[in-house]
Amino acid sequence: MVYYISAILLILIGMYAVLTKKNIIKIVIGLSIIDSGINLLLIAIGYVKDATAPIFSDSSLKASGMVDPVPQALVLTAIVIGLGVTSVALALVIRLYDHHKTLNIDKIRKLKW
Amino acid sequence: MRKVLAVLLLAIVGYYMIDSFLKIPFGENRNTVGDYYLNTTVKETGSVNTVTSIVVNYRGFDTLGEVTVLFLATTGLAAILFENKKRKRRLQHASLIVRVGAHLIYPLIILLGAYVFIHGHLTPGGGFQGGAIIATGVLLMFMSYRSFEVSHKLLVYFESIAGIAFVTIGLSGLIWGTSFLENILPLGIPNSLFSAGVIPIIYIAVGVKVGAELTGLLDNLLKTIK
Amino acid sequence: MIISALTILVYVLAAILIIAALFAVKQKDLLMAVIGTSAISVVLSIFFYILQAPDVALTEAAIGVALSTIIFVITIKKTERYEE
Amino acid sequence: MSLSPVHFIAVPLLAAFLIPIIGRFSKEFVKIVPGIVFLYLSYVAISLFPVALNKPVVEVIAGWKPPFGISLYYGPLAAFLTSLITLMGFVIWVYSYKFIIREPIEKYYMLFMLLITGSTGIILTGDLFNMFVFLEITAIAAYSLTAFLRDRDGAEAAFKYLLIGSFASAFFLLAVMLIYSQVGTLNFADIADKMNTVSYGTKILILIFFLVGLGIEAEVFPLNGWAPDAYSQAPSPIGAVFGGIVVKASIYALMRIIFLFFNFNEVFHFLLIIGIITMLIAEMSAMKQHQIKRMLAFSSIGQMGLVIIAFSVGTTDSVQAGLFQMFNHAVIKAMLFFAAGYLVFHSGSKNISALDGLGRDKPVTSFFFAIGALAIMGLPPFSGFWSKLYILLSVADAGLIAAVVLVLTASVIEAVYYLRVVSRLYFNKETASHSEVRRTPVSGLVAMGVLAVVIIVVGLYPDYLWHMLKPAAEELINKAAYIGNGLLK
Repeated sequence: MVYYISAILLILIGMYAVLTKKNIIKIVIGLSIIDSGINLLLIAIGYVKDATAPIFSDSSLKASGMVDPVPQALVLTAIVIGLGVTSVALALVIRLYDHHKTLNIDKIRKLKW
Repeated sequence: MRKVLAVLLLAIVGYYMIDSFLKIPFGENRNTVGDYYLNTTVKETGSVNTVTSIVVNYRGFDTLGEVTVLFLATTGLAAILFENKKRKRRLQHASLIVRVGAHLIYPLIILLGAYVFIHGHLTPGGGFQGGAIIATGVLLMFMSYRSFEVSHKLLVYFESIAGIAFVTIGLSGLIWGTSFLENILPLGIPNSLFSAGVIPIIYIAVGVKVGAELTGLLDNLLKTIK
Repeated sequence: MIISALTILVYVLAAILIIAALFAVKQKDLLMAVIGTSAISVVLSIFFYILQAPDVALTEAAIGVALSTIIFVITIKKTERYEE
Repeated sequence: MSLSPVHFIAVPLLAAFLIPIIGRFSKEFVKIVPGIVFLYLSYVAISLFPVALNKPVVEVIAGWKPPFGISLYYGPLAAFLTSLITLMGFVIWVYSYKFIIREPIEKYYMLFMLLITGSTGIILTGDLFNMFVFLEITAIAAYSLTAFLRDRDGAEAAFKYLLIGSFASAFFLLAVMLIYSQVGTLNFADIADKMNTVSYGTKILILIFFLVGLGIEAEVFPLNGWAPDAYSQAPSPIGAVFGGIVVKASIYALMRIIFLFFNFNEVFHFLLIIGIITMLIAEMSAMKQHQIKRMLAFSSIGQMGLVIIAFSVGTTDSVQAGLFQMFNHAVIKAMLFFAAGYLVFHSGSKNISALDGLGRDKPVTSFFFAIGALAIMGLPPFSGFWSKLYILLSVADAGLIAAVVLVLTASVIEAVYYLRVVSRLYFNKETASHSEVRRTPVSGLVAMGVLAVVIIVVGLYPDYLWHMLKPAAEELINKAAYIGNGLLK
């Protein structure tokens, strides 16, 4: 249960940062916090009490006593996708800084939101 | 004003999220498709690591997409940061101790990375983790030696050939088997290195590709003008 | 009621997780904020390990702790370190 | 090797991986690669279309039966949309051939091929998480292409798009997670089969997450703030890519999910209201725009509102009309963006006021713009007329007279602002001197010419396309058949 709550709190904190922060690097940090929260939530959903990791390294291990492997596979993909989005976002940050010499979104903003 | 609005919005979102997710019982075995994978992975794919067999085989298409996302991120980043002139990194030389240490550790890190992706079907880890480890190894060298260069041409070749290999393995499943990405090699004995059919081959391709991509990404980022 | 050591550990880590997240959001020094996010990744990695997901823990450690922190740090180096 | 729908995804991907190697040897050949890919894809599309009409092809990936492996579902609807994307991709390639002259050209085509991979993937996949992966591929390619010119506004628009898009993908992933925790599967057909076991409250929550997640890409009000900036700041061919490919794939994803998982009345009423609001607000905003590409962007949002209205009526006729409108909008809006791209280039300004008198200076480009404008307003000899007419008829059939009136009102507004531009082109005296007297290159003219032919031919003989769309519309509505086919029963 504590996992669910901390994951949801992470997501909310990240969203708060994205919505209120003025600094664009802070906003990207917020996005990556949201991603982390979602990943934790997914893994927590797949967890089964007293089960082992889904690896048959030992022949005594039984399939019935293992955690759900699907969320783990999904999170693996999601982490990499998160990295991809973050790196493109930061490239844009560098570009924006190059043009405006500031990271403050209020000063950058010319187009209407 | 903006903060108040944001907090209000988040309170609503948070309420509904807590309301819905806390209803999902924690730590219980739900009847999901996961059970099927656990029961059949060793028999059907020859991989003892179920996560690997799902990532590479049962849901191999996702992994192709995932590799594509990284490739896309590298390409996009290079396009956004593109400059016409050649650039150099602007870092100071690290101290002697760091340089010597880095030189010693660097090959070991690369080796560790390779170990991780070659043994993806036996132990935790796989192509992505291995590739990421390799990239951190190269980064260590970037940081300690100002003049350390990775041939850009070589990176492009690694990246493209690994990507082409992945798609070709997929298409060869279509030619010699019945469907895209199908396992066309013998499964071997579980828990040994040469087992699990195409899984290790795909993971090696993924590992090489991810390593080259992340290295290229870091190189591009480090060489941007300030 | 018996509380195992693991349960206490989980609660402590959860507290660290939230504090690190708040720190990352509130801190004016961006470099420190990035260290906050990397602390989040470390705790997450331990959580994944406790939740029987070693593959994901390894990925989070390699990508979340190392690589994405590094990209953030490089970006900060190329731009500004302090939030106005 | 037998032809299979997986080629739609694998071949562009292979091309994207090959381009950097080819680029080492010949820069010119890189520009031709996408053309070869599109020719091959159109061959695949033409050969597979009759097969899909006969019986939907369910292509399993890696040989695992549907609920366990990922499968592709290539029915009439997917056949129609992939053909549309192939056509649009080909035309956009032809147009880009001379338009994109800024380095790194190689990267431009790689991103473009990956965007095609992503959007065909969205349409073909039969797996929820796989759809998420393809959505991300499409989105990241779109962010990078928006910032391709590397000017200040482009980077800003791309950053804004990325922010909103990341929110969208977070919500989409939350929805996927909730569904998995409830029904324990990710296959579309399997989820649709088991969806009745989920409680009503949870269903609504999942629906809201999906609406936020996909509505952003599909430009639904009030989540479309990114669109005008991205459309207007990206290079002109990319405006056509957004209108012709990205939005079409997203709206397909939204509609597929709603028709399969949330097939109850309240949802459709809600969608109808959202569609009407989207349409009206967008058309009114378009009136106020001074920049031509921003105006086209708002018009695009308005058209999407119209498509959503058509889908939300939910009868076979209306869905068919909605698909028809999607086709027409893709073709016409691409043509308008193409023409606008060169008009902006010739006049040297993004503003509508700078277009005065260009009709005499640049007769051919202006003529194409005029055709596009007349077609999108829905004037008779052109294709846009028929789809608008069919939508109005089907909405009236369902007894929603108020909606008919509102659609007509929106059409009038649309006519006003398009005619304003056309009249400036032809009837206003030239004010600013158009210094650059370069001609529109042949590749641009060919691209616009092809689209113009499509618009006129479909306008004169709408019945062929209309009949082809019937099985596609039935596929979207008939949930039971999808479940049966999708699980290979």
